[in-house]
Amino acid sequence: MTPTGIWLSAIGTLAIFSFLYKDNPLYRATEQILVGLSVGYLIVMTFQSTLIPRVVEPVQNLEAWGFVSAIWVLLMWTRLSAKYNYISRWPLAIIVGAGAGLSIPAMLKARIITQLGATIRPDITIDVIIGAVGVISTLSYFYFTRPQTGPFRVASKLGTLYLMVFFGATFGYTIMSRLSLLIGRTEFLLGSWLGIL
Amino acid sequence: MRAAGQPFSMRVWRWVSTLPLILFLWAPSHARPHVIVILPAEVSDVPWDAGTALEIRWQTELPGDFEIVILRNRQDGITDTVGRYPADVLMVVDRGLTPGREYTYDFFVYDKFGYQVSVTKGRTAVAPRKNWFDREKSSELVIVLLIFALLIWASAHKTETYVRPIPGLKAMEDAIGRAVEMGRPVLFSAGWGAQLDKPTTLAAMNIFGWIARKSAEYGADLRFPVHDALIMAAAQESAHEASLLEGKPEWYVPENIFYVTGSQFGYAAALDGIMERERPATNLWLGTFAAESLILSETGNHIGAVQIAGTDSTIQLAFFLVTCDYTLIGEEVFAASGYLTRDPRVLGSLWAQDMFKIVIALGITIGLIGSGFGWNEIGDWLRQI
Amino acid sequence: MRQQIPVAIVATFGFVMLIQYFVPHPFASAAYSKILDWMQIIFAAALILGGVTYAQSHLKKIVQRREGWAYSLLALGALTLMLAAGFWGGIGQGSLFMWLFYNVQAPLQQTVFALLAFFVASAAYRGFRARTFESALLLGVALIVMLGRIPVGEAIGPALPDLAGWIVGVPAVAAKRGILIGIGLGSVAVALRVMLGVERAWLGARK
Amino acid sequence: MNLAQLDRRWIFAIIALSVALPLMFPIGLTGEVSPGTRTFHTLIENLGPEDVIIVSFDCEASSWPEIGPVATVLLRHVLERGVKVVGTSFLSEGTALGYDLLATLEAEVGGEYGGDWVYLGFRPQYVATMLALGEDMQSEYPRDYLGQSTGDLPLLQSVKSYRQIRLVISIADDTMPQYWIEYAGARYGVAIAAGLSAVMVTTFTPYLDSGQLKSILAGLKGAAEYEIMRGERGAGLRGMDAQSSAHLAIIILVLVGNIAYFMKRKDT
Repeated sequence: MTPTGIWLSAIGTLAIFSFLYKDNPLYRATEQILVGLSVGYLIVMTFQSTLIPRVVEPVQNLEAWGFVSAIWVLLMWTRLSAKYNYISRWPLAIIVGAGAGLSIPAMLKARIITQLGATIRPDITIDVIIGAVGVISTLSYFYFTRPQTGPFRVASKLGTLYLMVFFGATFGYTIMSRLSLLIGRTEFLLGSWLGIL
Repeated sequence: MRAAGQPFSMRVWRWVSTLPLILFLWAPSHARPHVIVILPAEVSDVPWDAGTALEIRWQTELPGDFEIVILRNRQDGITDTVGRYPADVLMVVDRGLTPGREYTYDFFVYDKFGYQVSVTKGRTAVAPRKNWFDREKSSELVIVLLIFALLIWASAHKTETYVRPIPGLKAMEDAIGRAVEMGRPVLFSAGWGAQLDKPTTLAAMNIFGWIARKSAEYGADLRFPVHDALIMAAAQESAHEASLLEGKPEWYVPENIFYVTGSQFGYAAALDGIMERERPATNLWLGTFAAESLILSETGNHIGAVQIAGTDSTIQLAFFLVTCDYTLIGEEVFAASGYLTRDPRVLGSLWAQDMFKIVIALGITIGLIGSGFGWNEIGDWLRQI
Repeated sequence: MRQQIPVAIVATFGFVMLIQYFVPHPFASAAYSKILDWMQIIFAAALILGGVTYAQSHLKKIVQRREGWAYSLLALGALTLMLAAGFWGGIGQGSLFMWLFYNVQAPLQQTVFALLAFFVASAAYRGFRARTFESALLLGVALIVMLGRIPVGEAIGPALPDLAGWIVGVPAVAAKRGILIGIGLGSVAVALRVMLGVERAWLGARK
Repeated sequence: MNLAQLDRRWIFAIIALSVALPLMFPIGLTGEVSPGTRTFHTLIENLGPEDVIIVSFDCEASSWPEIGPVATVLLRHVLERGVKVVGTSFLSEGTALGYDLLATLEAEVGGEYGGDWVYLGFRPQYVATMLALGEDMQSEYPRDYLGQSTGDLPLLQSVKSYRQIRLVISIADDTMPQYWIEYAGARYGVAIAAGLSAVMVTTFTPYLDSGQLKSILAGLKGAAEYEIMRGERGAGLRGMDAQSSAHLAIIILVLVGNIAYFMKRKDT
């Protein structure tokens, strides 16, 4: 990083951290700059990585499929017109429809079948049984169309306990991850900027 | 050329080079008779595929230290090596072929010392065929069809479905009403992880449709900053429809559903700013969230907003649970639209989902009891799908 | 018509993408690749659209001199700077575009992210109260996992990291599997309802 | 001062100090190497110069302080084994960071662009691209990150799709490996491993058990462990002191909060 760069990012870093004390004009200005830059960044990257090689160049080369792609782009951009913006629902519908169709086998396999395959282990140990009880009781917590009474209540209560263990574990792990980021920023402020590390 | 005329070293070399052959003749007798025999090989189409593979089988009793080199000939005269295989492999699948094109195969057998002991030229040409169904996926197809059948049947026939109370959803209407009383906005977000081709986002948009209707009904100031213009378009359509259904077309202001940025922390920083300045009375975090979840909900907590969250992002659930008033966990997000709209078709499919849970619980129980007795069929079947 | 066309598109593309999964024929994979391609292009087009509406809304604020319009000026300035740098100067190594990204945008984003270290602490302080058995369990597990993952915990004894590892590996995984299976069922059901046009509010107002 | 309703800015100040002080006055904590880290080490040890892997930088610049140390120590090992690398990215911000890291590390081992490694760059629609990479890499990426035609890159002459890929390593701060598993893994059977932020460990442990993920290396702690195995002292080990003290600070804060809560409840 150049000295200018280090100073710029140090000022920005402090401006964002100032939000921890309270919202203030410096934070608000930095926030606007961050959002503006990031929108610009994404637009440039999208042009370079997708629109130019996949739409602009094929159209310039007069490829038939390139024109089809260009049509999708134009249909999407009808959103900007007050009169024709209903047309933008068509490309929207492609995304929704194709996404739904793609997700069914993918979800079925990765979220259900594989997880079940890993639950029903060939080797029976205490851990496998604890795991299976956890899966079944958690599922009973998600059982919606029956009042939670009787043995059902016990099962879903047990499921809640498993859920709490899971949430506690993720929270514990996450704290670590989040601290690493602060360590990175602090190293930058103390080391790269102030030079006291 | 007379042998006697050769130098001594050459004679030694001839002996040395013949030695492998001599050793070979001493090899186990069962290996020998096949040496001169033509390799009986058979080439056939691989069924249930895209028509890009042929199956090559051969029969021999040669041991594994004999090797077979297979060459593939195209009708236009081009020859490639398929590969070099131990003789006792007996079966090879040749992939990456062109559907409908004809191929013949030649087999060269080498002994354990690398000597070529037989050549078999293939005569019949075989072409791989394209197919319309992949048999390896038949289990999945059956499961998909079963799920579809039950879901569709239940949607059509289950008219009365009980749904257990889901506190977060019960509180939603009050939370919107509260914002109206306080004269402050309702803030909605489907999360930075949302994309319109994900089922969770679709579920979140269904909830948003209901929220928009209630907001239109009560006259709440509903704001939805988005990170993706497709979601913006979908949400605007939803809100527009809600305003028309409630007979309040003037309630719909497209600018209230606005694009912020696709950058995760740009989005989080902007939402934090919006919360600090506009002080929404109610925050609704429903969709797919990543690390921004806690930045949003902790700031929301700080400004004293009532917060209802719901997500399929398992990691973020813990944060929402600690910082929000109500949290919908995983599948509750998918159940929400049925719960809120009371659409019998949606509730019916909820009932079907529950039936599958029973099947799954039974499957786990039976499968594990089976495993205890060494019967692993269920687990093995699931793992090979 | 305005309603039916999108519903028909959803159903067509949905079933094509579902069915092609089971069909090995090259025709299916060609259709599949083409649709994937279109999806990417539509996503890209939407991103540009987002940028345009973003610029529009800030322009409006500036023109109408609404509250905080000076901030909108900053936002538009930053956007213009990035676009100009990217489209004129290129995005290669050493370009102004990349310089801005590395020296301004990325550190700002990292700092917003690093806010989480503070928020995690305040959320834990406020939220982790052993009010009920469930919240005590949540708190206890979180403390064990936190201690078990740092050298200090390892110094207390090997049992602590082992316990933390067991919690993450056995009961937490079980709960997570339960959640995942539920989400899987919910997703399939939502996807099917969408493909059949049962839920379609986002496809447009009935007129 | 009411401890149970402490102004959160005090908490913020405590956290800031507990991170800054150990950085200024290090004690040099190291810690043990977990079995998971060893598994990853072995996984890479089993690769050689004939193998090609995909390394995907599926992270945002924001989490680079945590994920960068993981990526650095892993990739340095990969490159020292002579493994060929195809670089991709599904979050635009990871693109340049990944390129820079790969370029720097390849320069250390004298790797040549085009022959030893290529960088395909960013695609916004990850699911579609992951699937398309299994069909034909070159038509999905007609050009690489540097704008060269991928048809001209020697490495991509033999690498066409997942079939020639031994392993995918997703360097991720979020759920992207899940999509690698669900789409690339489930559909094309390619082996997947992940360098993660610590937060994602509980998300991916089930996939590890089910074999859908070969191995994971997570967080600053994971990086530190890997550094111990390789005898390096990198960013992972440097951060361990601050990590530990801030952890302890939060634990003490939570305990104090509970004590205050129970004392107050007793009073009322």
